[in-house]
Amino acid sequence: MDFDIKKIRSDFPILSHTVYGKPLIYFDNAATTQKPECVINIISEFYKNYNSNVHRGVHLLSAKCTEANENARKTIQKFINANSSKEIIFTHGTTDSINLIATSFGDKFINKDDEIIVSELEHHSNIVPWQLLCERKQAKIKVLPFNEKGELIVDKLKNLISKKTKLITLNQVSNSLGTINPIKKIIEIAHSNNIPVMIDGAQAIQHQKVDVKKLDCDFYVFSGHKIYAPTGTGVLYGKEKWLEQMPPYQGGGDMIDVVTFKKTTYNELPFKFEAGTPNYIGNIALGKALDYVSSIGISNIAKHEKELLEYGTQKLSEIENLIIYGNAKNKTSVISFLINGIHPYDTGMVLDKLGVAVRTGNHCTQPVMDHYKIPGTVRASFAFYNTIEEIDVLYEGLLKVVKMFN
Amino acid sequence: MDFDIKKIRSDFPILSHTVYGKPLIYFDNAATTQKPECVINIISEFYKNYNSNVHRGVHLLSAKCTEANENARKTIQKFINANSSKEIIFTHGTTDSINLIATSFGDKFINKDDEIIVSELEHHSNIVPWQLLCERKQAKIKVLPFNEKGELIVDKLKNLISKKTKLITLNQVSNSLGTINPIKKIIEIAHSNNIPVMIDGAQAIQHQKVDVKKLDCDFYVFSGHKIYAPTGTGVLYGKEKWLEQMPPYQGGGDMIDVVTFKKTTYNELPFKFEAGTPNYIGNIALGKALDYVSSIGISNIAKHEKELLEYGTQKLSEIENLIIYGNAKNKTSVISFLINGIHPYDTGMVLDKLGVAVRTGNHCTQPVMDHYKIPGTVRASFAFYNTIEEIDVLYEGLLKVVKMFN
Amino acid sequence: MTIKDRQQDIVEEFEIYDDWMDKYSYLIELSKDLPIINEKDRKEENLINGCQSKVWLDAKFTDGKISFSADSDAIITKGIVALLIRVLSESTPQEIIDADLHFIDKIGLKENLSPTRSNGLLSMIKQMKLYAIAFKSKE
Amino acid sequence: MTIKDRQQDIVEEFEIYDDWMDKYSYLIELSKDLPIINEKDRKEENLINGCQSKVWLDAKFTDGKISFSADSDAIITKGIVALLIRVLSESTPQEIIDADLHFIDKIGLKENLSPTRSNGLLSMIKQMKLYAIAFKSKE
Ligand SMILES: Cc1ncc(COP(=O)(O)O)c(C=O)c1O
Ligand SMILES: Cc1ncc(COP(=O)(O)O)c(C=O)c1O
Repeated sequence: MDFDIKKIRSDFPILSHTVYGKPLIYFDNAATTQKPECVINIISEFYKNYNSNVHRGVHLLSAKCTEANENARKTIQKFINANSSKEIIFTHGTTDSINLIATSFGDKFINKDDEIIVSELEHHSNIVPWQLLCERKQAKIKVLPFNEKGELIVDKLKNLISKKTKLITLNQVSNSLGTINPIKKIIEIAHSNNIPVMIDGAQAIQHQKVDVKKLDCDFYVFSGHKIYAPTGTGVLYGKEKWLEQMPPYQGGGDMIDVVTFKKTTYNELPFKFEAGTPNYIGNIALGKALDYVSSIGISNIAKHEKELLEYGTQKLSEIENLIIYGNAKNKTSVISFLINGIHPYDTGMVLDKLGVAVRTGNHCTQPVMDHYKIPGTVRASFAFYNTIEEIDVLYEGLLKVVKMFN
Repeated sequence: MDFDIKKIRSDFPILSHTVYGKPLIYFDNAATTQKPECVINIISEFYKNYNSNVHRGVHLLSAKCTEANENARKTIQKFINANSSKEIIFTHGTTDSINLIATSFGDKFINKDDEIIVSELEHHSNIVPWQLLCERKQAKIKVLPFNEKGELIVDKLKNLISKKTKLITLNQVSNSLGTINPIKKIIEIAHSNNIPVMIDGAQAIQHQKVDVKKLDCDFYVFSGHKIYAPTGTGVLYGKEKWLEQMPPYQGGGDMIDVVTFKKTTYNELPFKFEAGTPNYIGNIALGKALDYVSSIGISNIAKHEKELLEYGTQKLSEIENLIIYGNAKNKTSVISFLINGIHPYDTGMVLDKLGVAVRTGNHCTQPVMDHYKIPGTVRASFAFYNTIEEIDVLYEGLLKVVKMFN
Repeated sequence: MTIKDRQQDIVEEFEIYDDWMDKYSYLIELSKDLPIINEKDRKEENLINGCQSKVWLDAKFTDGKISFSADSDAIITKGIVALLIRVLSESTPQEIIDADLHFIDKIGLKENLSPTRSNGLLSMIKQMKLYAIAFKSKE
Repeated sequence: MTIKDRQQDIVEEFEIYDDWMDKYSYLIELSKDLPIINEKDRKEENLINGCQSKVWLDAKFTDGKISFSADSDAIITKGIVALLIRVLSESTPQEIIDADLHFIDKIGLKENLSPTRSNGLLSMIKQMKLYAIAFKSKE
């Protein structure tokens, strides 16, 4: 398939908008992505035509929504090549997924003095749940560090692993630096030590083909809103053997089999982990978003984003005193940078007025900022609907910033 | 304001649809409600014009979404008359809210041998989280029973309360019977014994004015999707004095202040309890739904629904051998019934073919069904957009059911 | 008669009804022909618990053929159970394993076999095939 | 000069700029006039931690009037801090308590005071008013 950027951009209604009278240039894709019209439309369509609570309904609309919700589960299963749709749990986002695992897997398998290895590159959402767990269980977190380029020092893993290591958890792609971590290798090392691995795929799934069977990861989680789907949706993939052993996380409707005040038994997978009315309209739209991504082709997406990354990196490097944080060999289309002496907030405020939306701050990765001893960065993160010309506008804007503040 | 049912029905696109060639009669409102066009539209509008991740963003779109999200919080605050918007936590639904309280309040305040009083009328979502908590903490659940009419026997509360009672939790309205519980009285009794009270308002908030200050409840929770808002949204109201003392529930982005691998400190209320990217588009649409309800007027809604309940009760009572479960003096517009000898599934399947959507089964309240020694009921639940004529169709359909199966 | 023939028979029987009401009424009739499971066989292991209705199913293996008996608390479910048993009972394990049950679709009752209705019927078919596999291994 | 007069002055100064670039450039100029907080006063209690930028603020009470000193790590924030201090410093506690800071809105920098930008400025104004209340109670 040909990659027709004009056609693609026209799929996203927001991209033709202006801010302050200037064309919107949306470079905050790592925070959240924009939605194609087909995703926006399916939400309206379902509310206008079929909306009804799922599961156990005898009437037609309920059956329609249930079926669409379960079809979305199958779409996700295929998208990540899971063995069974039982292994796909609908959650409300990456953070929700990780908390589920930390609580449920944690309560079952983590005990006093046990150790969990977390990478230094993690988002707070993959740090704090483990800290809360470790506090409850008096377990310990060990940190796998990264080098100056922003690459994990995998050689150190062997020294961190001990008999007490019960889980390794890390992201496939760092949200603040863009580093693509060698998770296949890490999973192999972990498994050769009988240690399960959880992968935070929040910044990976939208940029490259993910095959959980090939990766052989034990858990894989991601957010819908970062892969062109609505807010309030998310996925937890877990190997059946783990999910079967894990106790329920939340209690409520749909996750139970029999309830009496004396004794309650739980439903089978995946429902055991889905308490309460699910965000079924969101889930259905998530399925649609993945279909959309598949229709563009994830390798086409990766190819275009690689061009954006290369062009952007080269262009921004031309600016004097601009330092790019994160120079890993394997990177997604994220450029985190600082212009010497200029506060990220000042840069961001000026770019905003020029129509360029970037994120500034620590990007929920304080340990990464602490590593570089900086308070934050300016982060431009590209999606496949961005263009070379937009990067030129960013470049011109940064020249303006330099002139204003130096 | 005049209650113009034609105008109101035209606000809800789905209501003009047909199923199997027959006009849709949607009597499954206790499971989920339909959405007015203004709610459906605001979702599209935000995705098409403003979508951007909230909080900490320096750019215009992020500011817009943050502002709209926080305005929705204020709308909710006003809607239930809370003291401060700090007391309004966005969750993903009633079940999520209750699990948050059970875990966070439970971990802090419930210890071995402590007791929690739960009513016999509860939805599984207000039973199972407490069972899970009690298992963790070796605490006990005591059950406040109801009488044959489906009314709580409040007199028994005194005997259930002990020095060990740490919380009373019950719904304001029963989803399977429609009973409106005397929560104000129960809260008074509880408070005179220094016991906090959690109210599950999932079936109340859409039917009557709720004033948490007047009620003086300690917690109040509800789901967006049951009050004309999108799926995946919910609210937890808690008195500031409790929320301040409670530890965080989920860990992640936005709920933290400072994160290091050594020590993490938490953000202030309400953010302490909102980990990860919130369902901000859903929250914004929830605000819109409450505005819509306010524009109709909750007392107008209550009045029309009372008419539907009275007419429906009278009409259905005309059917021989039809037994209505739940005959409390104070009821919302829910009629749960069985026709002697006919299985609810058979009744539901036939009604479905006639275009009438009802729910059949135990309605996630197995203890209520056990009380009556029945496997389930047929439940018709009315919203303010339903009509007397629709009830007539239900009545005719039930006569057909009787003829077919007897 | 093969499983295929029996399905064909049923399809023809239903052809005269084009109204769902008549179909349901006929199903109610058929429910009376169901070989009802013995009281003593209504045990926990033979119960298939759909959320909406329950199905009890038992299987006996005699002379190389399987015969089923069953019951359900809901009549529409029971009628479909009766049809399924009429089609599959008195067949060899291999015939049951190979059976492609297209008749449900053809007579317009497909929705009753949708996992979304949760009436125990899908689990019941699975259970019938499992019995067949089990008995085959004993042959 | 009253607080009102000082706000009026600022509004007039900004009137000549209708372009946000010029306004920002002027803010950058103004940031240089900020009465900078003493090194020894840059302590934890004087730090206002917006997510995006930090503000340090100190207040002294002499002869019935409050004088503020401050700093920020971001220059745009610092420029606005300088304006706020120019308006409020050297006033009595009561004047500060009563002050209605409409000028920010009038000069078109309102968005910088939105809670959504999280730059510490809103908390700073709150802090200035709290100082005023505290000093008033000591009068
Ligand atoms: C009284 C009551 N509580 C709790 C719930 C659970 O709500 P949700 O499924 O939206 O979490 C319901 C919904 O059926 C309910 O009726
Ligand atoms: C790597 C990574 N992990 C986790 C998260 C949290 O995702 P969410 O906020 O959607 O729960 C993010 C989002 O910023 C992320 O980039």
